[in-house]
Amino acid sequence: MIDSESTKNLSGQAFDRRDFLKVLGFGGTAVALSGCGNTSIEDGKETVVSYVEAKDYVIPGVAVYFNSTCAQCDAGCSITGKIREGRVLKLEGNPESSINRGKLCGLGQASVQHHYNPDRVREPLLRNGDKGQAISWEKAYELINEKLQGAKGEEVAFITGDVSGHQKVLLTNYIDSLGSKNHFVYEAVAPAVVRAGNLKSYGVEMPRYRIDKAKVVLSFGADFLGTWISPVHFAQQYAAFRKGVDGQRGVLIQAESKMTLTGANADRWLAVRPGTEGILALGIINALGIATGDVAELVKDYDRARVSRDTGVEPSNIDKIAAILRLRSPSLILAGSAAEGYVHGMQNADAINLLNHVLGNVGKTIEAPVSVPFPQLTQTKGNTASLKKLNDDLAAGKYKVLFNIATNPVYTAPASYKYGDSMAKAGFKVAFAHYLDETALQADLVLPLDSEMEDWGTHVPEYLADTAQINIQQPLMERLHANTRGMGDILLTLVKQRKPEEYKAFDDYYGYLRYAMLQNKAALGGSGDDDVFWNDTLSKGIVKLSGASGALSAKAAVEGLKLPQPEEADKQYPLRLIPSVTSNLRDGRHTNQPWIQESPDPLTTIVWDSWVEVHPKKALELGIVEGDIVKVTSKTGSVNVQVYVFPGIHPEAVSIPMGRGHEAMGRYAKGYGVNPFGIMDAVFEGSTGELAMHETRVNIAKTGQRVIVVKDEGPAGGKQMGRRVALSRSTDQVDLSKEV
Amino acid sequence: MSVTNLLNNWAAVRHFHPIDDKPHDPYKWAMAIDLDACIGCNACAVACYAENNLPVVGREKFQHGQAMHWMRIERYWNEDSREFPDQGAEFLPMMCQQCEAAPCETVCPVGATNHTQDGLNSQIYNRCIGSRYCSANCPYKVRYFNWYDYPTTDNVWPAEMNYQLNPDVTVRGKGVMEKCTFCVQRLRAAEVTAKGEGRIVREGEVQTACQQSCPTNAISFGNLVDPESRVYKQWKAQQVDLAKDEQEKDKREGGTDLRGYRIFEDLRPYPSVMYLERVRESAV
Amino acid sequence: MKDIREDIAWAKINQDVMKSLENPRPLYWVILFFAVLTFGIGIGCEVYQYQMGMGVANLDNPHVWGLYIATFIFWIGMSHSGTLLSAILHLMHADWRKPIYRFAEAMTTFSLMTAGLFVMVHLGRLWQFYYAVPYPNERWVWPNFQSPLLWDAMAIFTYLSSSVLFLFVGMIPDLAIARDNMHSGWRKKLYTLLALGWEGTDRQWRNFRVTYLTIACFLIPLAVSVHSIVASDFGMSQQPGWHVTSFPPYFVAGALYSGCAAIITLFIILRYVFKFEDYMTLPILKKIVRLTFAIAMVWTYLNCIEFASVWYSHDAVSKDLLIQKMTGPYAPFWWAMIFCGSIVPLVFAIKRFQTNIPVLFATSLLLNLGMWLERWMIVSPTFSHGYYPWTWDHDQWPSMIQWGIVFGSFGWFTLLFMVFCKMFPSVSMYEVKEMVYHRTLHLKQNGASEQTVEQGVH
Amino acid sequence: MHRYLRFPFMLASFLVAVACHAATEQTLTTEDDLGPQVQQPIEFPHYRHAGNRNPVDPTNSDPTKGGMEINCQYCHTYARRSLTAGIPPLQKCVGCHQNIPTVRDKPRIVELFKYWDAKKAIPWKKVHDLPDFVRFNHERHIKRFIEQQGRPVQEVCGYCHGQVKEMVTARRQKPITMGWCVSCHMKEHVVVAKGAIPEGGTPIGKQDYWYTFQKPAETRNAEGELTAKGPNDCWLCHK
Repeated sequence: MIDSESTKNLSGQAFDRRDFLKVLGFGGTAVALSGCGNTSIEDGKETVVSYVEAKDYVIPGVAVYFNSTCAQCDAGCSITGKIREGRVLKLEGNPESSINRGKLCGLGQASVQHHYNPDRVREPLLRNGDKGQAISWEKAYELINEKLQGAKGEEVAFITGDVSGHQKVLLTNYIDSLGSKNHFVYEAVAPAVVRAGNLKSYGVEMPRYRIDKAKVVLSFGADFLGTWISPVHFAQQYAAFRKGVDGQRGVLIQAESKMTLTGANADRWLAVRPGTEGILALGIINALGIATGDVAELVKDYDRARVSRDTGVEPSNIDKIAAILRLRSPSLILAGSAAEGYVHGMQNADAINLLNHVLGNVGKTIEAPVSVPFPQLTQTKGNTASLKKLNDDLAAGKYKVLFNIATNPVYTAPASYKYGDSMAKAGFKVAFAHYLDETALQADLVLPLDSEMEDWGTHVPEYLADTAQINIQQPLMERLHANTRGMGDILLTLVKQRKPEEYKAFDDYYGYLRYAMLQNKAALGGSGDDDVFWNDTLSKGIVKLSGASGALSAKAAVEGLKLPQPEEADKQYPLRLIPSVTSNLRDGRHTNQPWIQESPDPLTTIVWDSWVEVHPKKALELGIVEGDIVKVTSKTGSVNVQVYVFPGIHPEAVSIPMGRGHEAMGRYAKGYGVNPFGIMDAVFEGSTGELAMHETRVNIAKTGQRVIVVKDEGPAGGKQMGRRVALSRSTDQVDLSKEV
Repeated sequence: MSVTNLLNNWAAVRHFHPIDDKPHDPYKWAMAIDLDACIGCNACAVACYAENNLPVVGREKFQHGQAMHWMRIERYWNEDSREFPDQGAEFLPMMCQQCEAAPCETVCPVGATNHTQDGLNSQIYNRCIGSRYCSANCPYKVRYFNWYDYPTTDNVWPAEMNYQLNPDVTVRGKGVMEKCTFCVQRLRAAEVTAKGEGRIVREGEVQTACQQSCPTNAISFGNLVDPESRVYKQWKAQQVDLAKDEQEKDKREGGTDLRGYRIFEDLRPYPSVMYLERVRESAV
Repeated sequence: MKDIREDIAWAKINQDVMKSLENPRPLYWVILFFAVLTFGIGIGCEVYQYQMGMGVANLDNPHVWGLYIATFIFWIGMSHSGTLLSAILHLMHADWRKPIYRFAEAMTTFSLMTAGLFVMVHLGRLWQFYYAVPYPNERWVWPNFQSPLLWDAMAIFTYLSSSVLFLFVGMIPDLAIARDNMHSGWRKKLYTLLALGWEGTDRQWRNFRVTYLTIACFLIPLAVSVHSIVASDFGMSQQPGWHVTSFPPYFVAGALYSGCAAIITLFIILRYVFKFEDYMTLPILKKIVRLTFAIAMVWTYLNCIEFASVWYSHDAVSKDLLIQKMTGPYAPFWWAMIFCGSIVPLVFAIKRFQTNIPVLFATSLLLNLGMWLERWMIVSPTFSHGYYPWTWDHDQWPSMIQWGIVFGSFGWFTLLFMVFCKMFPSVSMYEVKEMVYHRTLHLKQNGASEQTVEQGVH
Repeated sequence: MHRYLRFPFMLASFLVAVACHAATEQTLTTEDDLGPQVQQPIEFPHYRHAGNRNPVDPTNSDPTKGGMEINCQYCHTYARRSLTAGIPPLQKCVGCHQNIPTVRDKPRIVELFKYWDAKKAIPWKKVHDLPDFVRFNHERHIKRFIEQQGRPVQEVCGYCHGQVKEMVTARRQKPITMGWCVSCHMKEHVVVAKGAIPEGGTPIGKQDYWYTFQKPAETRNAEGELTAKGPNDCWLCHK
């Protein structure tokens, strides 16, 4: 039971909210902090905290489970929170959801650490010189209202990440009520080129990929097991794919310049010269020899010798791939973000998608998406082009008021944008934030948000698996800090400032949400009593909808497909920088969660720091070894970072992971590693205007310092030294049909 | 306190040695990990941190090899000296193998680690005096010692972060050894519930945290005595016998086309975790 | 040459030895000061480690044992030579042991006490050490009698208590002398108490001889078993480099070796500090040196046996470890061990050096260093390069805390030893008198020259 | 006796005595091994609620003459459903007491309603406070002894908690040390199968099984009754 000391810590909060959410302290069996401390029976030393009133289902020592939605990334996995005595202990996947089917990735598991994070902003802060001064919410709202009075609609801008659900509705209404049209949806790591490419090739932005139906998957830099679109879902498909359609194990071939987690799981990993993925795709079409018409015309120049010369892939491998693709059908060709981070990214995507058309996969392993019957709730899709536009506008001094909602562009904008300076030109900057991150530090007003475990909400993920669904987000415990607010509640208050009449029926966002959902009860598949429907919805955590499937265009988009020849290496900056997205850190918004920091990078096993991956051949050439601190210089800037000699990267490329190198944010993030955005050149993809992240060229110079790389791997460096530890064998030596 | 108690204590130590005539009854918890399904994503490792109150030791201590990850994902490279690792990497989730004849058990001076009747290798924190002999004798090096008093160390569980601690699992102070428990708190809860209902724990009723989070279902866990369980079926299909130090299938001429194996089987710890070899396509 | 001058009067023996209880050379105080200083540092380190946790020793997860265990074995080993000199040579009637066995026996006792400290220092939760003690308790649990560590604890405790008893019993006649010669004061009272009413009657001498002999006989197998059990801490485990059948004899040989080396060191120091030139003579030193040389060769031989058995065992992991010891990060220490343990003792083969005090002093220190390194090289490389390649550790260099406690243990030992030598007669008076007595008896009976006497004696 | 032999003789006698003492099974349930009297925020009179009714006049509820024989589980309702017994919510006290106007002005009840009006939980002190690393499972013991064996509630609870029905505020009467727990777990208990749930279990495969280390064949006592020991597994309570 809780000791009196801990009660004191908790007593700052009133214990009067809904029963199950109430923090009972460490009731039930003790959280034996220093479980070896109290070793004798000590009657009367500890205080038992009991309930005043308790619901029947609340039993001390027995966990209650509530369903909600994970907000760590945009995949929209449903979660089940384990709650004991009013505290969230652990998140598990919600089996109801067809996206994650009861599973949850490490990042999702770590979101409890976001919720309990000691570095969360706890009070509304108003800039007072260099310091933040705690103010009341009333004052904050007043201040916003006041500042908005002095600004015209077009002088107000909003920057948000992906938004969906009823929060999006409220946000849109608020922006409309201000007469502003400046809503910038920004995601630093977003599959924007993928969407554009898909739209061109298949007629839809986000089809459903059926890895589980494919017999061969050829992926051009799509890290679908780690970071790409909906990794937990794809990992499950991958498991089925490996088990195989009618007993034949699926074959995964990955072509990319830097090995991703997916690449590490491939049967054949091909190191492709950066930017030549499209050429390889056309080369494979050529080798397949089944294309006709204008496609055949297009690929006729891409013979094996030329493709091999351009891409660095051996001709025999091209033949093998063509052979297996011809033999085993259906297959699935994926064009991932890594293939598209170039000026000619769209061309690469087109060439790769063309392969799907040639192989006849469209309609078989690429299926039409299900659509959600409520277009107003669907996700607004973030991209990087929006930040460029916002930055230009800010630099031109167009905005008097800037709302920054839970994004961190000061950290994720390429250094050449000088986003911080641009932002300073906005008259009044409001940041809605969880942490005092780089962007919040530059704001004039910082408003602390609830964590996703304290807040209500609805989400509609962009990638929907089997059926359309709306994910419910509900509080799993009472608000940890008295003065944080949910984004929905804030928006409701703000929109009430503008349209008091329309929204006066709603006391809070919960009321609004419940009303809005019940309004559409029939469309949401509900019937009968409102309360029954609502409780049922909450207990399931998702609403499944019967959304119609769209249609795919069967015709390949060949027009205008022209791939540039790979460039000669730059003399001054001979190497390509690949800022890699890792499954733990992504764009760095979760860096302050210690499990994430301490969870080793799957491929290098490095923790708590950044590194630059260099191929052993290149390392030998440059005379550098693991642990050397090198200066990585681009046209834009330079960083000093430790070297990890890594075989899974093309010798002409080096790679620095994103997500570390924070200058603010909190104790677990600040000062660990470097930020590759800081040296990224501002080069853009030709047709979408997206930031071409792989176009930065760098050189490497030794600084003479050397450190011990902090990693889980021992000095044997991933070798088994003849011990039989991790074994593998090839398919001809194994009979998988006997397996259970 | 009696001499009979002493003798009982003594005799019970190797009570459940697999080559003994006492079968595991009614439970023998065991695992099977399919390396072909494992993608090395680390979800299991994080789930383990969440479930078992593992401390985050921070950069400095990690550098000194004092990390406390009960579940570690190892990444091995093919050792032929090709330019690129063109067959990918090999991931191996490694945790306590819950050996039947565990080298750690016999050497502990105070009997803080011993075998349970359901085939687990138990670690009793409050009995441990920290001689670390168990870790010294563990061939897998999966035992983790509390080098510092993590509950009182800065930024391990600062205020509020400690709300997340699982009340069913003791938070370990300095100087005790710890290791993967197969989520014994979940097993015991399920066993007790089943006992109250006069039945045994059903397949799927209890999951370890790592198994639960694994997106590819690479980890299966269950009762090896129960013919209904997936683990039983897998071990059976792979012809891996818990009580053997060399499997019949491996003695066969020309090898086997089954891929089940146990690590360091020949050292005779009789581990309870069977791995299934990773498979690579021969056509490419 | 004679072991000891035989014209020394019995009274002079009493006088000389009693003088060592009063006024040693100033070096004594210097040594004592440094001993207290190092011990203090060690205590400081231990307190810090106790507060913070074992992590401050910079041990890590595969590498859970470090210098503490190595130094523990070193001190256990050191204790063996005392038993060798006092018990084994006693049974073999080697008279030359008589002037020096007392301090050797004291060395046994104190090094065991030091070793015992390391058992404590090493424990993660030393405040719970009593869990390892088999006694009826309210928890109804016993320690694990299968654990070599428990055998270890019991063996050391038995050996320590027996050694203390042996030291004490052998000292009774001398304590009586001290009692009779000491000016009044607390020390006189102490000696009176400890002398147990010794009057030197025939009956007392007879009982004394029988008791002493009995304990000596008991102690010899005990000494051998203690280090065999320490060896089984390693031999009974399953790790490469440890799981070696020849470990018990190897450890015992190493123990005698390091003990003899330590005796040479302490011999030279005591001889100077307490002005024992007449008793701790060069001929005796020569005999110890020759004995040490013989043991060194036995140790070298056993070392070679170990390498050979690893090499021909077809155990790839152990072989790998051996190669790693020779070439890996531990190579400098490993080769230093071979140099100090097998090459340096060759100096002893040169007759000229067998009585050269500065050379012997330096050499004995090197031998001790070698033997300490040997223990380290047994403990550490197995952790750094064991079965499981993933966990081979990067960076296991003992921290200052670990070094501090190791050095502190030397301070603690020196402190105990030096205090003992000043408190109690460190040369056995009654036995030296026997030596002199035998010889004078000869002289009287034969009336012969020195030359013939010596021939007669030998 | 020779004076030199006196000490060894005494030592030997002592050791023999210790060994004999250790060799006999001891019940550690001495009645006088009471814990400290713990000061509670409200002096809850257990004897009033759980004590036996006045045998002479069962309807007489005079506090000095007996209690109301309320089942322990009426208030301590969590014990049969959870590891922890828990403390009943304040609601439970008030639920009855708001309908008992006769005692409404008694100081303890006034105090109780003060907490209720303030919606504040009563800071009860823990009496049977095991070390933090011990997890005693109430549910399992209640299932076995009350539900399966049909023993009286007060006997079962009282085995560890003592005669609470005679106490005002609870006070520890049993040592509840580990040896005390183990002494019971090592006994051969006769297995009684009562109620709907059999104590044994269902066979898996073709193998009969029993709860404990022993096979059923080995666990018959002299009278031929089935007996079983409690589990002897450290990980049941320490994990």
